[in-house]
Parts: sequence; structure tokens; C-alpha cells
Amino acid sequence: MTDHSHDDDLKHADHAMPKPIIYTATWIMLLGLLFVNYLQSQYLDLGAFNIVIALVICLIQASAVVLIMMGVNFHSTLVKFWALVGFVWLMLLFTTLGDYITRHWIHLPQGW
Amino acid sequence: MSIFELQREGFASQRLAHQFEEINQQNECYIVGMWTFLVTEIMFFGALFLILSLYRMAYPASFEQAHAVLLVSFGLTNAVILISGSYFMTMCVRAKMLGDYRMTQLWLGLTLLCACGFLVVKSFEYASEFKDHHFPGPSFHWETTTPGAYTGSYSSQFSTTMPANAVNSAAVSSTYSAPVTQNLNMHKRQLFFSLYFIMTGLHAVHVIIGILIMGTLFFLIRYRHPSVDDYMPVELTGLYWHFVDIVWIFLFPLLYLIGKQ
Amino acid sequence: MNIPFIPVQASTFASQVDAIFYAMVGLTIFFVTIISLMLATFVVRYRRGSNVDRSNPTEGNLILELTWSIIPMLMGLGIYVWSTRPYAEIYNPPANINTIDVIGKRWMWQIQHTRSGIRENDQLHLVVNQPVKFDLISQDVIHGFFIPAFRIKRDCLPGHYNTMWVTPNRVGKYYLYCSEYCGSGHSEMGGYVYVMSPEDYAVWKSTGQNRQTEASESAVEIGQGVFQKFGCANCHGRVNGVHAPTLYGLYGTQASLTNGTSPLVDANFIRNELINPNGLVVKGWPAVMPSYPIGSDEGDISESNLLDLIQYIKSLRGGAGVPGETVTAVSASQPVKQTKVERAVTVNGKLSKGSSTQNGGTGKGLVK
Amino acid sequence: MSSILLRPDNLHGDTVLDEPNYLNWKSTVASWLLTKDHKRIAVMYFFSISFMFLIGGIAASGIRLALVRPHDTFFSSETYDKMFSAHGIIMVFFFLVPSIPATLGNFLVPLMIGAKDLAFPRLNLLSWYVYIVASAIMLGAVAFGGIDTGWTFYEPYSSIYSNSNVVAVTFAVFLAGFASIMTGMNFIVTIHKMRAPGLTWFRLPLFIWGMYATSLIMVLGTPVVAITLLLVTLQRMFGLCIFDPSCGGDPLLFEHLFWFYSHPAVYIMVLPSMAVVSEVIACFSRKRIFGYEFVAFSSMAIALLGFFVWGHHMFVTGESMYAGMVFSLLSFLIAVPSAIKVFNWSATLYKGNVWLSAPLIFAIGFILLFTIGGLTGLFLASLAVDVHLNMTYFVVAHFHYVMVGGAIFGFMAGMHFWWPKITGRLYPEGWAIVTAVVMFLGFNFTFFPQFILGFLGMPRRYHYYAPPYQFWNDMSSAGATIMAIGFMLPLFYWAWSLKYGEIAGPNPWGAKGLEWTVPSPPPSHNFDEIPLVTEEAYDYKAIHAAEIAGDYSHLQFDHPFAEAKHSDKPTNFEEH
Repeated sequence: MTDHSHDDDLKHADHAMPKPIIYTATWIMLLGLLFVNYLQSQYLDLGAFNIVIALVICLIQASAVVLIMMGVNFHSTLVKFWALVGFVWLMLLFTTLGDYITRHWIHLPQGW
Repeated sequence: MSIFELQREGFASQRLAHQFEEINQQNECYIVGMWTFLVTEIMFFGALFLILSLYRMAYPASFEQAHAVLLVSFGLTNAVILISGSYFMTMCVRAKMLGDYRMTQLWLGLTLLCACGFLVVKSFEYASEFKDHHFPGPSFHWETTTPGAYTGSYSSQFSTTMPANAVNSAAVSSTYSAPVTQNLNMHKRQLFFSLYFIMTGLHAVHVIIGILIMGTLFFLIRYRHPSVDDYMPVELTGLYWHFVDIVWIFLFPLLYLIGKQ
Repeated sequence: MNIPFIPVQASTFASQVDAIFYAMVGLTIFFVTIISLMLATFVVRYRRGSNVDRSNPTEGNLILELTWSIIPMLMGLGIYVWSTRPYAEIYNPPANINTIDVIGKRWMWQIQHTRSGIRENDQLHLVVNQPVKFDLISQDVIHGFFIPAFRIKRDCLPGHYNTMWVTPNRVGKYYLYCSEYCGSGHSEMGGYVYVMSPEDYAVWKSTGQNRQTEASESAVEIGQGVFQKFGCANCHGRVNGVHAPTLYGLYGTQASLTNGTSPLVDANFIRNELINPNGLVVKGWPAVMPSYPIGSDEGDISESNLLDLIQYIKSLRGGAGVPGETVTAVSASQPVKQTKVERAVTVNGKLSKGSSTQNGGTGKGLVK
Repeated sequence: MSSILLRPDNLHGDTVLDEPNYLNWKSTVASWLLTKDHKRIAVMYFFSISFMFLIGGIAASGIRLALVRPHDTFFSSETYDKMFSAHGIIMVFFFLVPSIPATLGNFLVPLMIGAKDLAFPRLNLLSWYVYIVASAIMLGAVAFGGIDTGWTFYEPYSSIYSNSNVVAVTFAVFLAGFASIMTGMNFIVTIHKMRAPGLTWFRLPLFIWGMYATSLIMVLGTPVVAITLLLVTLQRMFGLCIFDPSCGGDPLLFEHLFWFYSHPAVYIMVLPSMAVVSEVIACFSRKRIFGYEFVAFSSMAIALLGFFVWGHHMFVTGESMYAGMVFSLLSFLIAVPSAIKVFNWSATLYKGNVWLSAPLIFAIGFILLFTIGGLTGLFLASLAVDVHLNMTYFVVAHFHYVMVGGAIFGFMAGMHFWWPKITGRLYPEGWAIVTAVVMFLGFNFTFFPQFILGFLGMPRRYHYYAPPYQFWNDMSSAGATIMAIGFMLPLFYWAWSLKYGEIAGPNPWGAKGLEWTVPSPPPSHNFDEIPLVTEEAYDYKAIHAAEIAGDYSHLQFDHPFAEAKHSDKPTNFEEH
């Protein structure tokens, strides 16, 4: 293997990065959503929608972290692709629930 | 107005590893590599979330009773701590990119503090749960302190503190005072607490790994070690740390908040 | 030397399965022949140095590609449709057929005929041309209830009832296997299925080749004993109970629960309701039902008794919504033979051992 | 691609092997154990997985031996259970999953795409160490008490009823999973970002497409089985309950999660073999692979569709009828890309100039056995038939046709094909052909009877069995002996060739591809300068035309099989 410890190997990357205010705003938004989630869970009973609300808030929070804090929005298509793959495959795993849900469906009549 | 500021001049230099041709290729490789790793982490935790949702669908009542005993204040504090840690981490990465060692150290120190704070809160929470014998297994034990765990006019006369194995055959045939009640419901809650401990435990393991990595980085940066001339180690640690944060963003409502109403 | 190639067909299901199987064997031979011929021809004809025409070698052909993707796909879809139908039918037993409860445990099959109450171990006697339904459960690990001659198989899960049904149509003696690995006795967990003519079956039943025959009641009767013994009757015994909903006419309907769901009342529902009553509270009733452990410890409801209890609940048809009708009305038509019920209910697991010896311990019957 | 490097001055004598290459640049133990060179890691992986294959093979011999005499037996049932469990676990997780990716893949991916190394060399080395630790734990567990759960670790048997080393083994498999995740990550990033200039996706060799598809499965599927087995470990260690029915857990959920990985894992095993076979067939028929795009996309289709069919392992477990129908339909659909591949390989030979060498014989064996394995898979995908055949020897036969007939034949084809590249020397061709034939015959003798056994209804994992099955079991065991001999042969002639084999030269087969442009064995840094790629992968047109015209000069002149070197009449060339 060749030795690469020459000075000309120290290189500069091209990089554009968001201004810090973007990060700060994201942080405040995340905390805000967290408290919305908390307050809703403590004081507002929406029955079956509780879990929907909680999950929607989580998804918004997670997207904010992924897109802004992890910088996916500012990266190449390939990085975006892999971030998406993670989500899509998780959904695929969750199709397992389909087995459990359809187990109680009424069976087909005889001679269908 | 652009949200970007283009940074080119003040950038820290990077060293090119032998297998790469140019620096942008190297950076992109590291970022994509980290993301493929995070995808595996998503699937890793995803399976646990699947198990949680499935059992929650199967045993809503038992699970809600068990949800109810988790202390929201601990979870909420930890959520705030982790989200703030995430924010400090982004600032740290930014400072490192700009080659600002002093600020890098400051933000990284803050992130480390958050991480340790998380563990401190978590340890108090675990301690209280161990004290209440909520850890599954032979010593698992259930004391309902939450109102509404058993509704109905007959519930008050049941002893709700029966140990798991105290099934008395003599009592089986008696009319209403059926101590067997507690036995299997207790099992369902064991199911919940097994999941709770595994999920938060694995998350805590990730936090500990994060602390180890960040601690190492902190000292390397403190002593200007050449291996951290490049901002990539900090950037990758950042990605990892954000992922740990995201897991908690989902864990917190799904374990602590749902079923509180 | 007698070399077996084809398993016996002993159920109506078997001929359907075999038809598909042979069709697929045909397809396999067809495709393997095509591929082998292609490979052999090309390798020989275009071997290095052979003097043949190699002009205009092709590098791809869309029509050809589509041909050999679409034709096999259509063949596959044809087989899919063909073979899905019998599969769906196993899930849909005809109404009112005889049910046989099967309990798998390491390493034996405990079989309970619900109509006659006959219990056997590692043996199953059936009447030819009479459809039977199997309710399967396991007491420990996952087992697989497999009768090759019938071409049926279903896993016995702990904690969940699986069902299937079959119509045996050929008199004979067939193997019964455990198909899901369950430990060191796995290969010895099995026995024989006897399909008999109605006359032979009647003789077998009356001559007491099975010790339990003359002593048994139907599963409904045993189940009623269980119902009394565990105190179920105290709350659920009346049509308009004070503390609990009635069980008359309940089986097969949809329950309306406080958690917003309305599951079908079937064997698994009853099982879950016993284990986890607080999780499945019926609307309009207090959540006061105690839960009952199912197992083989003292005081537990055994898997065997639970199956009987389910048969009993299933039998509670009449009187739904008719005020004033009580459980005694049913008891009158199905008198409780108290002593026998007690015996069948109280022995838990011992029952099986006794009859196992009686039958000569067919557990190792496979090994001659 | 740059033209084939011929350096005639170095082709004679041993001088070519004295040039600095990845094998001889340093020979200390530390230089091997701390190497970051993908080629050395590949070699170390090759020795490790071969050792594990040997152990797994010994267990398999034990199984076949026990089944010869089912009545008064050589082994107790407990020992028998431990043998088939060790065989399954070692073969699947410690041999088949890492086999081609970690050896040939590691060696060839950077060479084929014109990179100096994989993207993460340290991670690559770490992967080997993790694998070694996992193997050590596994072997320790087998040596001290064994494991009796079968390779599927079904609940609740594995966490409650088994009295064997489940914790150690599930942990070992968990670790081995991480070794394969690391390999997968490395390949994905490398293939995405480190291709030589000009090497577009559709100029990539199909081997790279296969490796990419494999890596996708490794990265997306392995974590699920890792966490599932970790849960089993935790259940046993701390008495937690997740799948235990006595506390409301669902054993079927374990099966879902297990097969979510373990079905795609089948494609981890067979996709690399398909990748190898594509290379071998193109090279030895001197043709671009027929329908390149279709073969490439079918690899991707198999990898992706492979994730949608896990439920077909559970048709008789009490899965929902509707889930069964959907999984069955998708399983039928996944047969289509496999069929496309098989037809395309066969069609590639058409009008080629076929050189029937040992790798090609292995590849043809692969196609035949994989065709049978794939088609019998359709028996198991069709619902009603599966009800009868599931959990019988039919399944055993089917997946051995895919995994031995598929994966291992592909592995052998690849090892022979690239053996000169890896070692710099040629293996003895005659012995290799004999091996291919012996293995093919022995394999069919062993596993074809098992299809009949399965149809007759003999359940798998049976220590004792009923008399009607005796004949077919005896036949199977007899065949296994032949197959074992077949597997032993390469051990000897490969070792022999390391010392006495003919010097290979950079491109003994006259093959296309960047890996054949560098010396054999390649230098540590692979390429003196990164090549500029200007052609597609299988541009054999010129070679094809030259060979038809009787010109074999592109083959090296000291090549033992290129008899043209002695002959003045190359048009009358005949296979020796």
C-alpha cells in the first residue's frame, strides 16, 4: 500500500451549510411539539385519535431531525435515498400486522 | 434569502485515505456509509416497535394499566435533554466544519453533559422500577397505585397484590373471590415491562456507546490530535447521536404518553 | 423389494392435492427438459473448435425475454389459483360436523372426540366418509399435526387454537406424525389413524378397545362439569345474569367490547376471555370476571377441560334472549352425570397416561 | 476497458510470482492479522469459512450415518438433534451467508470496479474479527454441550424447553449477523461511490449487480434477525418474556421476525452464485451475457421481492388465510426473475465459442440444480400442496438443491474461475472436472430421494422413521458418501496447485473485466493508475470473432489448456 501522507492530500471539501438560526429554530420547534404531545396526552382525550396524534407529532419531529439536523435535506440524492429506504423498509416490516388483522376476518364461503 | 451560508475558505482541511480519489468522494462515502448503518439501526429498533404495537393491539387493557405506572416526568425530562443534546451536536458539527476548536469543544461538552444527564435520570427511573419489582421475572410484582386499573364494584374486594404464583386451588371454586385474577394479567404486564426494559435498555446502551465515542472525541479535540483534523468523525458521531434522539422521540410517547388519558 | 413412490390417498383432499402436485411435476419435467436440452445442445454444438455457423450472435431479444417471463408467470398464476382453493376450504369446515380436539404435548397426541367423549392417545379412530374438524392446541411447544395420507397438516400452537377439517374416504391404517420439531422425542411423537367403516367403528366403540369409551360422556357434558366446578355458572348460568352476560346463543356471534372492538366469539375468544377478562370487557357489564390460569398445575384449567368447556359453551344455543329460561332447562335435556364428570374433570394429565398403557404405548409404534 | 495486460517477458518461469503482490509484500503474521487489504481479508475469510464448512459437513455426515440405521442407532436422539442443529446453524450463518460475498466479493468488488480498496478497509477487517469471534463462540457451544433447537430457534422451545447452549449460539449468530452487515455496508458504499471513471451502472459486471443486491438484503434484513435472536437470548438470561405464550406472548411473531430475515437470507446465499455464474458463462462462451439488463434487473427484483414472501414458511402455522394467499402469490411472482436468469444464461451459450472448462461445468451444474430447486420451490409456494409438503423432507431436498446445488456449485465455479487470479497459479483442470462431475452425481443421489421421501410424508428432523422410508434414506446416505468425496477433492488439488500449479499470468481465460487487467496475484494497491472504462462489461465481440477465425493468440502461450500454443492449426482446436 502506498503512503499518502503528503501535504497535497490535505484537501478541501465543497460545502454549503445552513445558518445556525435554522438549527435553533428546529430545536425550539422540537421542544414545542414535545410539549404539545405531552399536554394533549394529559389533558385532552380524543379516544382512538390519541395514538394518531402522538404518532403524527413524532413523525414531524423525526422528519425535522432527519432533514435539518442530520442534514439530509442538504445532501446528495443518494443520502436522501438511503434515509428513505430506512423508512420504507420499516413500513414493510410493519405489514406483518396484516396477518394478525386479517386472521379474524370472516372466511370465504364454501364453493366460492 | 438563502438559508445557506456558503463556507469554503474557513474550512478545516481533510486528509484523503488511500482508497479514495478525491475528498468529496471520501466525505460522501462516509455519510452514505453512516446512513446505511443507521438503516440497519432503524430495522433493529423497528422490530421492537413492531412487537410493541402488536402486543398493544392484542392486550390494550393490560398494556394501558402498565403504561399508567411509568413516570411521565422522567420520560419528559429525558426527551427535553436528548432533543437539546441533538441541537448542541449540530452546533458542534458546524463549529468543527469551520475549524473552530474552542466552540467545537464547548458544544461537544454540552452534548456530553446531556447524554450523561439522560443516564442519570434513567438510572433514577430504573431504580424506582426495580424497587417496585417491575422488572419481569420470578420477582415480578404488581401493586396498582393508579386509580382505574380495576374498575367495577367487585374489584375492591380483590387483593391486587398477589404474588405471581400464588394460585390457590382451594379458592378456585369459591364464588367471586378469585385470587387467580391477578396471575395472568400480571403476565401481560410482564410482557409490557419486558418490552419496556428491552427497548429503553437498548436505547440506553446506545447512549452509553455515544458517550464513549463523544468522550474520546472530546479528548482528541482537546489535544488537537491529528486524527480529528477532519470534521468527519464529529459529523458521523452527530448522525449517530441524532438517531439516538429519534428513537427516544418515538419511545417517549409510545411508552409514557399513550394511555394516560 | 417394495419401493414406495406414492403415498396413499385417504381423504377427499388428497386427490385434489395430488392433482396439483402431479401437474407441477409435469411442469418441472417440462422446464428442466427445456433447460437441459438448451444447455446440452449449445454446449455441444458451439463447443470450441466446432465448425458451425456462429454468425450474428444475439445479445438480447425483447420478444424472447417477454416470452420466457410471461409464459412461466401465467403458468404459475394458474397453479396459484388452482391450489389456493383447496387451501381456503380447509379454513371453512361445513356446519355441524363432528369436532375432534387435539392436544399436543411432548411427546404424545391426546385426542378427544367431542360427540362421544372418547379419549385416545396417539391413536385416532375415524369413520370413513364422515367429515371431521380438528381443534388443535399445544400444551408446551409448537407441534405439527400431520397425517400424510390425508394430505393435511396444521401446527399446534401453545395458547392459540388452530382448526382444520378433512373427510377421510378410504378405510385403512395410516401414520400420524408430529411435523414441527419439538425436542428429543420429536420423531417418536406419533401413532396411527384408523379409518373404519361405520360398522367397524361401532364395534370398536362398544367393545371397549379403548378403555375410556364406556366411561365417557360427550365433551359437552364434561364441559358442563367444568362450567360448574370452576364457578362459571354462578355468574353466567342464567340467561339474564346479574353480574355477567349470558352465554346462550353467544358462540359464533360478535361480542361488543368496551375497547371498541367486536370480535367473533370463537374458541380463541373464549380462551382469551378466560385468561385476560379485564382486557375483553363486554359492554354494559362490570369488569369483575376473574381470570383463570390454563395449565397443568393444581387448580389450573387443563387444556383438555378447556376444550370441553368451549364445546359446552358452543352447545348453549337455545334460549337466547328468552327471559326466564335457566340453565336447568338445558340440564334437563343433557343430564349431568355428576360422578363421571367429576372424574373426567379432576384428573388432569393422568387420564392420558392410563389409556396410553392400555393401548400398548403406540408412541414408539413407528419403530418396528 | 483498457486492453489486456500481457507481459510476455514475465510469463515464463516463476518470476511473475516474485513481483510484489498482495501475498508476498510482507509475510509476518501481524501483516496478515492487521491487514486492511481487501484481498488478504478475503483470503482469511476463505480459510475461516472453509473450516466452518468442514465442521458443518462432519455434522451432516453424522446425520446421514444415523439415518442409515433408524432402529438400533449410532446416536441418541439428543445427539442427533444437536448434530442437525449444528449442521444447519453453521452451514447457514457461518458458511453460506458469508461464503461468496466475504471471499470472492471482498476480493473482486474493488478490482472489478477499478478501486484501490473497499470504502472502509478497517470495517472490513473488523467484520472478519467479528466473524472469528462468533465462530469461536459457536464452536465452543457445539463442543461444550451443543444446541438442539434446529437452525430456526423456534419459540417457545428455544427459550424455555431446550436444555442446551441456546444463549451462546444465538449470541454467536447475532455477532455473525453484524459481520455480514459490515460487509454489506462496505459493498453498497463502494459500489455506489468508488466506480472507476466511465464505469456506469450498465457497464458493471453482473457480479457487481449480484453483490449489490446481496448487500441490500444483508443491510436491510440482518438487523431484524439480530434483534429477534437477541430477544431469545434475553429471555433465557433474564427471564424476560416476549414470545412466551404463558405470559401472552406469540410464538408466531417470532416466526414472522425470523423469516423476515431468513427468507431473504436464502437470496443472500444464491444471488452471489448467480452473479458468479453470469461471469463464468459470459467468459467461457465468449459472449456478452444474453439480455444483460434483464439479468441485472432480475437480481434487484429478486432482492426486493425476496422481502415480500417470508410468510410462505408459515402456511400451516395458523397464519391468516388471507396472508397465506398474498404470500403465495408473491412467491409465485418471485419465480419469474429466476426464470429470466436461467433462460438468459442458457441463451448466452447460443452461437458462443464454448470452452467447456471446469468453472463452466460447475456453472452448468448450478443452472440445472437451481432450476430443479427453484421449480420445486413452487410446489412449496402453492398453498394446498404446501400443506402436505411443508416440514417434510421435500423441503429439505428443495433447499439443498438451492443452497448446495445453487450456492455451493456457484461458489465452486467462482473459486475455480478466480483461483488463478487469487493465487497466481492454475488448478489442475482434469481433477477439477472430475470433482464437478462427482459432486453433481453425488448431490443428486443424496437429495433427489429426499423429494420422494417428502412426498411420502416423512417429516424432517426425524431421528427414527417408519419402514417405508428405509430404502430412500439408504440411497440418500450412499449418495452423501459420494458427495463427501467430491467435496474433499478440491482440498487436495488446490493445496497442490499452490506449489506446483502452472503459472497463470494475468488473464489465463482470455476474460474481460478489470480484474483480469492486473497481474495475478494482484499488487496490494490493485491498480497502478485508476483505469478509464470505455466499454461495457462483456465486450467479447473481438475475442469471439478472433477465435472463430482460429486465432487464439489472446490466450497466454504458456497456458496449459490453450493448446494452440503447440498447434499450428488452431482452427482444428479440440477440447482435450
